[in-house]
Amino acid sequence: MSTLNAEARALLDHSVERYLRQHYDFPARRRIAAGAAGYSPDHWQRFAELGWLGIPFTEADGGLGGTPADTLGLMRAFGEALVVEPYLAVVGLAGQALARVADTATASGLLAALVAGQARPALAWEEAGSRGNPALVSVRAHHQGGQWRLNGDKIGVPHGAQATHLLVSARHAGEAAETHGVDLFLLDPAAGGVTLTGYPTVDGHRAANLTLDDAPARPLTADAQAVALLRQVLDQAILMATAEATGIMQTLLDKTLDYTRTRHQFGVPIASFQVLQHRLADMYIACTGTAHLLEHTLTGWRPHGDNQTAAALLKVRLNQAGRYLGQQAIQLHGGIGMTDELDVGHYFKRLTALGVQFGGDDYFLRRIWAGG
Amino acid sequence: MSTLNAEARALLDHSVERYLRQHYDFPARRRIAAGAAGYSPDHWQRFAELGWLGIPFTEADGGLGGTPADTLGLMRAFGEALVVEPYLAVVGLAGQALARVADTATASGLLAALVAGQARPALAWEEAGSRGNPALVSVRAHHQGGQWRLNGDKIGVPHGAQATHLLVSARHAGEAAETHGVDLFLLDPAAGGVTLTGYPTVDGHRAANLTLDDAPARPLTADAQAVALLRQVLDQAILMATAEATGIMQTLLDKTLDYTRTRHQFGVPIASFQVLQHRLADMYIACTGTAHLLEHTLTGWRPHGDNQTAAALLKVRLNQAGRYLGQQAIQLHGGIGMTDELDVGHYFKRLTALGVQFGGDDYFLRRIWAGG
Amino acid sequence: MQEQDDPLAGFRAGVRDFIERNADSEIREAGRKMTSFFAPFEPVMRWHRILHRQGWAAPSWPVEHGGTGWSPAQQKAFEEECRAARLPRLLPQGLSMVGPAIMRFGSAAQKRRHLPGIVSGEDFWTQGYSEPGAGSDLASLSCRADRHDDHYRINGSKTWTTYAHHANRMFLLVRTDRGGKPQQGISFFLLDNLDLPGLEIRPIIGLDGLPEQCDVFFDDVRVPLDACLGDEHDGWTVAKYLLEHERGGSSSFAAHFEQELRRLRGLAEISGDGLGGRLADDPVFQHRFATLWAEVAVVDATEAGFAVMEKGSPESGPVSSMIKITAMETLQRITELAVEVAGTPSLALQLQALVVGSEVPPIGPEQALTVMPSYLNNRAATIFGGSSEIQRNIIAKMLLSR
Amino acid sequence: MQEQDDPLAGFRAGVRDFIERNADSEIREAGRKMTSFFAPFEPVMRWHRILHRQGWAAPSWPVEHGGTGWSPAQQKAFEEECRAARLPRLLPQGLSMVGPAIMRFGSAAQKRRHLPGIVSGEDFWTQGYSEPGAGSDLASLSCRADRHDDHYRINGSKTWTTYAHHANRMFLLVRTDRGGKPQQGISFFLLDNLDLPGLEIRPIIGLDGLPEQCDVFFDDVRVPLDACLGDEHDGWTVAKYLLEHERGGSSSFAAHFEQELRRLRGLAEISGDGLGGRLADDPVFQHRFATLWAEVAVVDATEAGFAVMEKGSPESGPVSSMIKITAMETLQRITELAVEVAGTPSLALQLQALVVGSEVPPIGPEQALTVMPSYLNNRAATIFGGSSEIQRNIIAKMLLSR
Repeated sequence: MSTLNAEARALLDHSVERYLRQHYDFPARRRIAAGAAGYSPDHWQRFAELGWLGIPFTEADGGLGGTPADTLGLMRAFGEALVVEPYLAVVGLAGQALARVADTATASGLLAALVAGQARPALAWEEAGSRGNPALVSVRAHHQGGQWRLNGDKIGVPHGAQATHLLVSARHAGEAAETHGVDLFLLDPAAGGVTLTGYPTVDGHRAANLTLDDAPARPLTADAQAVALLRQVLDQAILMATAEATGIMQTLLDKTLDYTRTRHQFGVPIASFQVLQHRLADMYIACTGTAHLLEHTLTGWRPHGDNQTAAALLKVRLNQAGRYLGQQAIQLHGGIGMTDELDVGHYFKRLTALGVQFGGDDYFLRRIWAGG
Repeated sequence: MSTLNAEARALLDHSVERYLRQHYDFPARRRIAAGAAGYSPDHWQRFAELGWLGIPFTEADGGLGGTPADTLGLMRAFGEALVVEPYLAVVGLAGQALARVADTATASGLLAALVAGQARPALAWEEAGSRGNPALVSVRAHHQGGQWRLNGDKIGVPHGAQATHLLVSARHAGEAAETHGVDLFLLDPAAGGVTLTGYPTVDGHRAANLTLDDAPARPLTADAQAVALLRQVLDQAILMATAEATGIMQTLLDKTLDYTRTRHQFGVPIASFQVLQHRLADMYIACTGTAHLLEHTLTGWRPHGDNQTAAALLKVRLNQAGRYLGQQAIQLHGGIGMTDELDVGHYFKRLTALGVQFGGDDYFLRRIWAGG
Repeated sequence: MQEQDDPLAGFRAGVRDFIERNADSEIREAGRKMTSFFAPFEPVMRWHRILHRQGWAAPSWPVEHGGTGWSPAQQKAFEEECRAARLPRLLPQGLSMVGPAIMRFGSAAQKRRHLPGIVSGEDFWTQGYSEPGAGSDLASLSCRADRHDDHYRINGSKTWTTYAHHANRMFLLVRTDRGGKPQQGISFFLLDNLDLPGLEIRPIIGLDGLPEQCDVFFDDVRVPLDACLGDEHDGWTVAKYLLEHERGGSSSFAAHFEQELRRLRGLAEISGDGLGGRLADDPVFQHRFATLWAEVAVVDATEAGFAVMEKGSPESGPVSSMIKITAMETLQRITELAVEVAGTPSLALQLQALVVGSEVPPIGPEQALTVMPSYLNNRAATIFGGSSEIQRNIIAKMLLSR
Repeated sequence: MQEQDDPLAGFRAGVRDFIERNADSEIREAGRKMTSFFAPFEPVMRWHRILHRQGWAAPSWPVEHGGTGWSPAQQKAFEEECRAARLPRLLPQGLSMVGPAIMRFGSAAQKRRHLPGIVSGEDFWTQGYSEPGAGSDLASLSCRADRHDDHYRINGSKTWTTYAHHANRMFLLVRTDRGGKPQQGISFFLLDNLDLPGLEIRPIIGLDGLPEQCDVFFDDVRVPLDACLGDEHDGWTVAKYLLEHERGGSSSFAAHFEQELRRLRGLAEISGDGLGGRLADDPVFQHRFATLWAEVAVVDATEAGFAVMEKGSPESGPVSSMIKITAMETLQRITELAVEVAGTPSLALQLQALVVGSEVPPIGPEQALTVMPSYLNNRAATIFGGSSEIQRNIIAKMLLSR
């Protein structure tokens, strides 16, 4: 599925791992997350220089000519190091949306800036009650005096308050939850009628709620079929998120193994208790099964087509295995696992957030039934 | 809730336990279940003589003047001994229905015969796809030339092929699943148009499917409200079934404890493995929680009123705890638990059948939601 | 579990009226903003003192120590009304934990010195059981008190001391004798002052970002000899009594969970289902909700069974462990479902908006504000107070020793 | 998991055509009436022999021993077509278990003597590993073979020998040396005749009422020296190879479970929901079904990962255990949901109707006939072949030894 050759990818993955090992330990991560921007502009610039921001974009757009599948090694490493830079938000969501819009001239310019680390667009697709369904759009677009204007609310825009550009889905025909009648618009965050309420999220990332009051906007698509486009984008993002999750899961498993081997109770390492051994085995199963599912999914993955059922299977697994891994990692660490000081809780919270993002089990199980 | 005094009930429970200890060991039970009738007429006659068949009926009907709640000690003991005699079918279902019908003259005579051990009526309420809902009635009753006649099919009539009388719910107004329009009818199993297909069930009991082809019938109710009556009856039966289930669960727990203490593997009793210890603890929790729920339910139980939510809570618990207890009892017994020879599998199968009877989790969870 | 024709209607009306007139908006806000078993400190202690002025702070206590003399039914009705009004639960450390232990084991002087402040809400007690490195293995505790003529000196540390940074008193287990079995040689201490030389309290930030627990360090801290409750070296007896009393108290997990489930249902009623409908109308949500409701019914029944059980009987120990396991696991499932119901709004970290009296509005619906902190905080429910693993060990030990 | 543009369309058409012309109604009925991993004996062996006449009985075997020479894709396509036609799976004891072990460890004579009958379906082999009292602890086995000049004498017993009452051959583990470690001193024996003095076979009736397993008793049973496969005392090596080969074979749990889930979906389509509608339209059923479908997808992916994994690598052991655990637990959940879907009709005990060729009609819908026997029979899935507990021990051991 990858369009990068194996050698190029291995080089890339290696550079990611080395960079993070050198520059991204947990104290550093904590400082970045606590900062005003919620990410490190310096790191971001390095990501750009190292080519990482361009992996899944065409060479014409300044990219490396790969696909989202080529980012999975990076995403996994980002999971291991708990990177808070908005790669998934900017490259995975907004970038993938741009790579698919009709207005290729605008998109191409913006993508080049993105790849260079100069633009950080954010994708605002979610509304209250969306639960993973990008068709549930009640933000309205109307065309007046040669200008499109948007009204309504979006929630949970990843990295929205720090974005240089906003991509917003809005409806100009049909009713909420209808597939037809939605297009994607480009907005200037600084324009009148745009109110962003930014906030940190439990996983150390940032998000924003967006209120649009006759905000001026430029259409990027024109066929009222942006829902299909967004589905593709979200499914690619789920692929990337699952890779990040596998990195987190493996790390939690490893940390829990280490802890149970060294922590003593009743005079013995707690790893000598069979109940905990079986819990570790089940954590291994949850982790390894997710990794195998991700790997196997790639064999049938379509970088530019429909992956509805495959993505749903991934997301359900991410949610369920993620919950189990995270909860058991805390449980086996006991009291110390409940503290902000230990990194384990932060891995747990990132897994939790990935489980909530893009929609919960119920939405995706419904999709599996429909596609099964 | 009981209308028998505590002393009378204690005496009764004691007599049940003594009788079963003396006359109802597992080999005896196996012989009875394998016999043509599927129950022992001798035992049944003794049950009558000992007054057991009359517990939940008025003294006017020849009973002891108790309620179904007074049968719980007996039912629990029946669970422990895995009794196959159709007490729940005859006393719990058909008898409780008779005790509630409008035609008290007919009912009273029939109840007196039931209490004496001479009549063994069966209640035919279930149809394909009922799932616990007695309103789902598509058997049709029509009145023609001074005679009611019934057409259609019932399934799973407990002890139906051995019954002396059939009580059948049939619809003469409204559509299937409507509450209104159903009455209860009395049929002679030997009458023309009545076809009973009897079969053994996996739990060593008997049941029958019933096909009615213009079968002559006598109405026992007349207000088209038999669905409400049947709901009450089924809820009482669930109460009794839960008591039987607690007897089974406790027995399975005890047998599993004994087995794990004596069975050696890797040179030690398998009860010394912490994983199995925790499994035993969870079996204890499943069993004990069910017993407490049953006990607590009695404080608000209405012998002649509505117990919809309370019965639903019991049934959901019976199903879930029963599955867990049964499955783990087999698992912890290992290979030997898989054999027909060991009694454990038979306890497991009775629990399984009680879980299916009267409806599964989904139906009752829906009811809990509606009543919660 | 439902209110029917109630002979206590008049009593209830009186309670409701009192609540109506006395529970101010911040106290009510504290009830709505509870994200753990422990209510926000300032408002709940204020509510405690308001109740005390009415004589209602300790309904289950003997009248001589400040109880109300109410019947069990009245006590239950009172609790139900407080719960229905969604008031914060009074903190249990004094009223349900150390208070009853002092009544049972305290000298006359200890009773006089400690009980009034517990009832009045003037004092707040923190519990010092756990130690870094000891976790579920209490017998291995190493914080020690060495006896010198007229005082003890305490050295060591305690952790997971709830609200110690707000507390002015502390009860704790210390090792007073290092010979014999590990369970022996432990004493139960009462400290009536935490502002002592050598005593340091450091809050621990939890998963939810909030400081609820603390570390407490002792460096040659002098305490008088009468700090010891019950016999010296026999602190286990006190600790065990305290534990059983706490479990057997009138406070009910099930009633609390029902309330939580009603909140969850309310949240589902204002939440979308992803298709333009309400989540509360989604059969799958209803199924999951009802499954939890059924679990709560079992907790409720087990608590009722335990309430009438003779304490210290062979049965009561495992049932007490069973309640701990099932209640805490049910609670965790409730908070887990709540995260799924709340969805994206649950991800916002809102430490400011959670503060009682804060002017910062919540991100998303107010009903979703506490969802994630509750989920995170309650991961501890199966760890603290004897982990689920320890509780299952206890049950298995009893089963296999029969 | 889905068929797309298939370059093997022609190959598949040929297979379908062959099945169409050769699988008679009883063979097809045997496929529909499967309630365990092991198909009804007579019809499945007849189908085996029919396939053999076509040269298709052992597609994955080397051509020299009777394989087809098909590519892996062709083998997979062949399996898929057989599954789609719901034909009974060929019994694995010869083809996937002892056969490959003989190929690997057998002498030329052993290969000549045993392999042809396995491929042709003339012989049926039963496996003798477990012993009464040994269970999951194979190292403690005590059935022994004592060497006398030109023969061994076997004494002891084996249990859970599948279809031994139908078998004419048996492979078994026996203790040939009682010194040293318990795992050592075990040999792997091939018996080419079960009609021997001192050898008795007794069927065991299972939970489902059917005789699938047997006890086998040995009382001074004489077997020749060349019964031993591989080195004497080194039977573990053979047994371990056999196990890994079996797991790594082309037979897929996931594909089987998908088929089972499709059957279940079919059953839900003809089942009522208790309100007059179809259960298949009930969102709660759909949710539960999709949950299982998602689990099967993970089993499928893990099997695919295992297939390309180097056997004997540090990874392959735990993944093999993981497949056993997750596949068997998924299977059990599928059969459990099936019981709920089938409801009351699943309770009828229908030993007669289950017999292939029986004229007794099923009670209730035909699709519900196998539901309860499958549920009951598959309780063994987490017990036999290394219980789930043993598999988790294996995984934990690997994790903690890293």
